[in-house]
Amino acid sequence: MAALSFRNVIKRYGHGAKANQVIHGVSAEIADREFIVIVGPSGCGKSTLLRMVAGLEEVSAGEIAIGKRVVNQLEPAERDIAMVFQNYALYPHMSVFQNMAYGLKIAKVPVDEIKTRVDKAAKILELGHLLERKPRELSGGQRQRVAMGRAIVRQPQVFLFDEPLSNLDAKLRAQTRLEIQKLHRELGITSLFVTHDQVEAMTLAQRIIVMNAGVMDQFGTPEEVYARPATTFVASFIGSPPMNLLKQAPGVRPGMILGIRPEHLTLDADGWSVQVEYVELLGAERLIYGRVGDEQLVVRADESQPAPVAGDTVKIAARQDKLHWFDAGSGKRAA
Amino acid sequence: MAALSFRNVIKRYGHGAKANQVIHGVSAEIADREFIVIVGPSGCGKSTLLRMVAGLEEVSAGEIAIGKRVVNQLEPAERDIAMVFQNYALYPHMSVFQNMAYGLKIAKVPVDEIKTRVDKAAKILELGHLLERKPRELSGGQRQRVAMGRAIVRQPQVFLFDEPLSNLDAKLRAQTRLEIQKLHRELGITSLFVTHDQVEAMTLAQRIIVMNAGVMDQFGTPEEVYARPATTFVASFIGSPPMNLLKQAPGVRPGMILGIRPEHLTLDADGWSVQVEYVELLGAERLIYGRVGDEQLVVRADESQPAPVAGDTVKIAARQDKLHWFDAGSGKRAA
Amino acid sequence: QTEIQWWHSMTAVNGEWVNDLAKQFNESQKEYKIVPTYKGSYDESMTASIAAFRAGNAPHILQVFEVGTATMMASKGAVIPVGQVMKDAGAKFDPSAYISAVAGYYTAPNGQMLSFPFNSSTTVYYYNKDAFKAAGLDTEKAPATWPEVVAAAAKLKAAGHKCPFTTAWQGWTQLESFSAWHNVEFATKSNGLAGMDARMKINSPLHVRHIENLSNMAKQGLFVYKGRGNVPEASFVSGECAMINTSSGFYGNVAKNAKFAYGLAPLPYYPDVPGAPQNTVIGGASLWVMSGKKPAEYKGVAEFFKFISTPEVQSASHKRTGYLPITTAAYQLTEKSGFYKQNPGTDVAVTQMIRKVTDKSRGIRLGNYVQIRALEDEELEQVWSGKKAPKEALDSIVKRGDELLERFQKANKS
Amino acid sequence: MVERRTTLGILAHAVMIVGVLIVAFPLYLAFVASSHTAQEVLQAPMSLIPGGHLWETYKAALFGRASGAGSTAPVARMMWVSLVSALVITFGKIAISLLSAFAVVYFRFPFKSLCFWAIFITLMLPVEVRIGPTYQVVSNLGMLNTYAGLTIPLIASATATFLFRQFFLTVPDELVEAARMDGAGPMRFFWDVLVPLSKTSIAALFVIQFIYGWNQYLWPLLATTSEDMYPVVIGIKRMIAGGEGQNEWNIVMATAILAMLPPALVVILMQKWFVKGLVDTEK
Amino acid sequence: MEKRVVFRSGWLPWALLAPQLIVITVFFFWPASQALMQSLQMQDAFGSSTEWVGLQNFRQLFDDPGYIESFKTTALFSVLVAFFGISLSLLLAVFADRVVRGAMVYKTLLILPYAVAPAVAAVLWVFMFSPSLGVVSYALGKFGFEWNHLLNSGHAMTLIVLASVWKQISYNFLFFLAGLQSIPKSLIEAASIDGARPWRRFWTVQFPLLSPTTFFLLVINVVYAFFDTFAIVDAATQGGPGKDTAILVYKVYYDGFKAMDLGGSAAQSVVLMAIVIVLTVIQFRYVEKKVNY
Ligand SMILES: Nc1ncnc2c1ncn2[C@@H]1O[C@H](COP(=O)(O)OP(=O)(O)OP(=O)(O)O)[C@@H](O)[C@H]1O
Ligand SMILES: Nc1ncnc2c1ncn2[C@@H]1O[C@H](COP(=O)(O)OP(=O)(O)OP(=O)(O)O)[C@@H](O)[C@H]1O
Ligand SMILES: O=P(O)(O)OC[C@@H](O)CO
Ligand SMILES: [Mg+2]
Ligand SMILES: [Mg+2]
Repeated sequence: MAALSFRNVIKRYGHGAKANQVIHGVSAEIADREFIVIVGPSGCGKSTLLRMVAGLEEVSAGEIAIGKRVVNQLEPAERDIAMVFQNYALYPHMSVFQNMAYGLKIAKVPVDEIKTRVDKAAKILELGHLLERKPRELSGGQRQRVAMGRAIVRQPQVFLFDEPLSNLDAKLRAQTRLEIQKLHRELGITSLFVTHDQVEAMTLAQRIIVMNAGVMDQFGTPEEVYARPATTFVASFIGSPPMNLLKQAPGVRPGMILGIRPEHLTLDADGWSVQVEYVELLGAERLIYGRVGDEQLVVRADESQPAPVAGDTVKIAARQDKLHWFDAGSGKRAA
Repeated sequence: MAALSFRNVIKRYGHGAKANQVIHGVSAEIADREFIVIVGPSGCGKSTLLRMVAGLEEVSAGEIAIGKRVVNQLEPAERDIAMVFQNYALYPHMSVFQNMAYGLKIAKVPVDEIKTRVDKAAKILELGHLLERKPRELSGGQRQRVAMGRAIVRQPQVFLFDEPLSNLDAKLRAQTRLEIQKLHRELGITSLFVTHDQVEAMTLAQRIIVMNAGVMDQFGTPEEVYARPATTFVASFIGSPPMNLLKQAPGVRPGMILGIRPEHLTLDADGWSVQVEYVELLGAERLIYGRVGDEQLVVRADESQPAPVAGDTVKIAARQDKLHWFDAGSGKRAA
Repeated sequence: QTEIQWWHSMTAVNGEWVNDLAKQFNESQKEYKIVPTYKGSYDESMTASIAAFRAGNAPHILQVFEVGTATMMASKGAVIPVGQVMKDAGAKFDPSAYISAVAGYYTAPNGQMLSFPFNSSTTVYYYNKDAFKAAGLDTEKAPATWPEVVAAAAKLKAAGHKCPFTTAWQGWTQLESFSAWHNVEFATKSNGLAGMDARMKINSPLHVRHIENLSNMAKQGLFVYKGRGNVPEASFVSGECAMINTSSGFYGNVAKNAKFAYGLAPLPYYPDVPGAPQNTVIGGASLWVMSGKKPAEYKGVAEFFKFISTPEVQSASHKRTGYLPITTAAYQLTEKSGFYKQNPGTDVAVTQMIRKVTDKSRGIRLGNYVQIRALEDEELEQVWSGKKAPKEALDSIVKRGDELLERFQKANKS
Repeated sequence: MVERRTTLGILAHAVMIVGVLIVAFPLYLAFVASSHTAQEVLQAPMSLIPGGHLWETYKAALFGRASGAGSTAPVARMMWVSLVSALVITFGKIAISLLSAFAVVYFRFPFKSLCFWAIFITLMLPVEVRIGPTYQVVSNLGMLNTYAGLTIPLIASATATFLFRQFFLTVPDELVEAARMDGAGPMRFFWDVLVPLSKTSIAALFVIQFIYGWNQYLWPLLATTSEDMYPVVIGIKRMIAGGEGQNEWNIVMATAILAMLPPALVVILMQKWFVKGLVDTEK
Repeated sequence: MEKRVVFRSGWLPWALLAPQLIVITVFFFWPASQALMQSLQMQDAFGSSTEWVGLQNFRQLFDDPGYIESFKTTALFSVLVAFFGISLSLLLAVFADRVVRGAMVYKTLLILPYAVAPAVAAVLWVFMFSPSLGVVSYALGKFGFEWNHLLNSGHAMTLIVLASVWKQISYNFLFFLAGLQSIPKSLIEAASIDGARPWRRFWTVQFPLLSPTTFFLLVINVVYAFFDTFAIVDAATQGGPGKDTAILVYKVYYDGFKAMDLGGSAAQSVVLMAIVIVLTVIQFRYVEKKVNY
């Protein structure tokens, strides 16, 4: 277990004229035992960042340190890390046991100890009865657990996860999320978890790194990121349905953007007139899609509020203590 | 456009001793222009039901009628239906235009009219600029729209959808859902939509058929299904997190099951003592997982309520007007 | 024990004969072991051996049919003249003991015998007496001229015979032997014996007439084409074809396998051609000794040759296979044994061969002869199938043959 | 299939039966011929019902007691030669191809694309087109009449390398990455992961190469000059000489059947793998 | 195409490539260059005299009507073999794909010819069609059809095509069957809902989707017809009657090994190599493209 530092890390693919910079100087200090989630849209450089930590990609400039060691020049195997891949990358021809034991075998760990460690990991992950199976004989969730087991047995300094849940269905995803949390509580290994799913990010992270096109837009706890998004990008990326970002609504100064989350809008109050376009029922609550002037707007209302139908015009007010202001030019938070 | 009836439909796979009955007598009357969603867990027979309507599977017993015609003995081509497959089943060697035109060409529709109809459908689906592309040159969402386009141009009596959204990512899924609704409003074609995702079912359906192991557990509007689930199965299947079903909580008579949705539980009221196990933060609200006696319990609380942490013991009360009672033996709704 | 490789092309009865010879020789002494290997048909084994020679892997003894003689002779340093081998081995070797028509063919202008005449044959005429009887033909008097052959064939056909007449080795029997038999040139320069600049002559009116005649027979179903090389021979043994022109070396096979009475006769001729019948040309094969082997091995080769040229072995071979007795002594021995009397017709080959020869009938020895044979086959097939007129085909043989002769001349000029 | 109509099903069976009858007829005929005596076979037409001389014929063929035209060498020995050469070709090709495909796919090195093309140009150039010079090379190396000469020149082609390359390209990158994280070097990865994963491709190639090796004709025809190095296919050809009537067709056909047995076994036993291996890797 | 991750090592790739490179250098490039050289030379049969003749061998080759004829023969033969080989096996595969019961038996019997050597296949077919003792020619005779491939070049061509197609059908069949089975079932269902009946469906959906397989097989079959059928021709017709079945490889072999015209044969080898290289490149391009998408 170790701390992890990014010091102005830059990544370019290709050389010379064809070089394509995809990470533009990321710096971050991650404490020992922390669980960090890197979130951002597809192509923003999450995997690249992670793979640089793993040693699968070279760092173009800057430094990555694990504990006190700068690891830029080390082989993946020397970095004392473990990684869980999106598609799990289990060795299809090896049994679950062999998959988990492979790294230890190569490291020439004595057979007895391999057995103990694999068994222990299998117990934690409830894989005990599956040890003899081949990956193709496992369900998606079980495979995912094997991939985790393979990482665990190594007892690494740092865990890396590259969207490990995206191949699971919704139910399993939720459940696995809980398991990962539990595991982290038990083992306390510094973890870097990549996802493009903000729900996953919010529920798992101790701190979140929000990436946007190779730049780290925000680095903070889920609460901070949700409550005080640093940029419009973060504001619209985190939260579902996303924060309403209004440029022309009554009361918004030119050059500024007003952000307000759907749940902070109340129906039937003294506020903007909103033309209801349609209503979506989500079990306990409703999403009301409407239009104020030229701008789209979403309101999240629970059962206790009135239920308008498409075509209605309703009055909507925003909770004043929940307004976010952004600079329209830079997208940065103003207040 | 036509009504659709299932009359005691039974489906067996295999013959004789090896026969395996998977649909156990489904009866339902679907009105003309209705949008019906069939929902249920994997393997419950949703696809089978749909495929029997399409004519891709034989009906073992009972009748299926489209309009006034019993279609049991008709070839798929003769049933005047259109179907959207989960993997879209686009012809990879044909352009988008050709994909949509294929059925019309076979039906010997004049070339001019084919063009008009395809163009119209393309316009509705915003595919106009993609008509010359091959499916592999399209994104997932675009492919999905082509699949719909292929169904639309046929102007069939009935639309069949077999989990058409499950290959899309969350954002696209939500968006396509809206498009399908819009389409149905515009075209008014009787539709049968299969999904295992209850959110999808709730947002799309005019009426929902909840299937459970080959049996139709409930057939009603989303509101009915949510507010008055007919069985414990429906109760636990619809709604996320699912309804708490308690057998031994204080006040529950033996032989009965008490159902109560997480959002109908309130913190800090005068009620059960609940041991909090952990708390999940979902943007605007919290899910509090806990235990009352031996039973698991979930509470959904919004920001306005207090925020307990794991290990706390809190008091929880249920809204008395929102209690559901089921017979523990049959699982059927008692009151 | 010194092993001596011997590649041959003898099949069936003749194949057994070759194996028996080797066995007898191997049993007769302890020092050498002859290993006979069947290397495919004459042309196959010849080309295989040439390839093997180029690869430094040639056998000691190689059986080459007469067609390959010019090629073998022209090869510089690939072969060692048999005369030389025998001399070096100190073996007594007297070329004059051989029948001159045979020895002459394999002898270099300087009088050196180049190869060992092992199984010399000539073209003869076989007929099925049972079939003749069934067709009401005289079983004891074979048709002697081509018109008689046609007539006989017609009768056979009328009697329901599906294949009255066929011929094996069509180039050899119907063009080469035919030329000598009628004393017309096959090629210039004494049919090539006198120099490499020989050119083809087989589009003469007589040749055209003969091929036309055969072609008409083919059209009427009197002559049925049965394939190249010795392939058609099978159809005679099986009784399918009633008459065949082929090698005298086919005799052993007929004698062993024919389930009917048969007769041997001289080749037919055209009675109006002056000088016909003359004599037939030599066929069959001789044994060549390849260069680059150890002296001890050559000694063994010489021993073997000595063994197979003893009159006893020779005569037995002659009786068994129908190949010519190549020494006068063997011929006399056979005659004395009464074999010819008991088996009428078996002397036909010998008598055909030992007539007085002319420049046009001494033999045929051309360069690239193997390919010329092949193109004779190709062109004649076109005639039999009616795709080419006889004259056209023969002209084409001459033209294409001349090109091959030219090429050979060029490649071997120095 | 969608249609329930039985007519189509019946038609399908009908087509299959006709197809099978036609395709299998030559083989059946060969079998029938091998169960008759040579004389019975010559009876035009030969009886189409198996005769009673099966055992004799096969014994004669296997141990060389035939007395007919052409070669009468024992087939047992030829089968052995065929088997050895087919196996050497198969394993040799698979082994060197695995290695070179691995190099081509998983390494970056100078002149890589040159090597690549040098190898793949041999992909479809069969020995036949360079038969003469190859023969000379082999004889210069003194490899005529040896198993080496019979096999190595046939190994010199890229079919297998190509197939493995195609397969390797489909192996997910993550697997290499996982192996690297686990501390595996290139060769370790090759043995522990790549080779086991290539099982189906290897099996498919085994079938193809075995058949290819076993069925060689032109090359052994040249490269062997001694009868005890004849593979069985050459043996059959050697048995046929001088016209239909002279051949012992029963023995020839018995030999044909014998010559077919090992490759047929390989094909039948491995047919599932064979197709899978080829299709999975896109040929 | 490249892997994202590659191993780094200076010597290892060379060590791995060495066996293959050595083998192809010695047994491929050396002979091939040898062939190139010989194509510019004229040699006597025993190789004792060699003369450089420049392009004369090629000139002679293309002046030779026989060679041009052989080209035509090869073209005809390849087209026939590829066409019948592919269409018949496709037919069988399509129906095999429909059959559920007994499929295994059919399949096994259909793939047997794959195990038969071309040379042996030719022997089997010659045996059936032999004018004097063949069972089939006998049967044909009963119907008044006189079969004679010794003289009738149509018959001869038919015979070698039959034998070649028969031999190749199994291989094609296996690929087509696999190809058909890898077409998603839902596409067929979609087409049937679109109203297409089996025949139409086959031509508009299955057949186009099989085109990669078909193309692959086309190349393979052409190469097969060009080269692997040597044994069939040699054993069945030896190029006859006339030269009507003398395909190019047969001629290479014949001229080089029977006629001992090494220069001419080498020149033909060079021409054949050029043809095959073109075919290889086409095939390669295609495969590469396909793997990419
Ligand atoms: N090997 C590579 N060569 C060149 N560019 C690359 C390479 N790998 C990734 N990129 C580019 O770098 C950028 C970041 O890619 P990365 O894989 O890190 O994105 P990501 O955030 O993980 O996206 P996703 O959520 O889709 O996995 C993208 O624009 C991508 O196209
Ligand atoms: N062709 C078949 N033969 C035999 N059983 C089948 C067949 N197709 C489906 N079944 C069985 O019928 C039952 C219902 O299958 P069906 O495909 O209708 O489920 P589903 O509700 O669509 O599930 P999913 O959500 O996974 O698609 C399952 O138990 C399945 O195993
Ligand atoms: O059958 P053979 O042995 O007499 O040989 C015939 C040859 O001479 C034909 O060229
Ligand atoms: Mg990524
Ligand atoms: Mg389904």
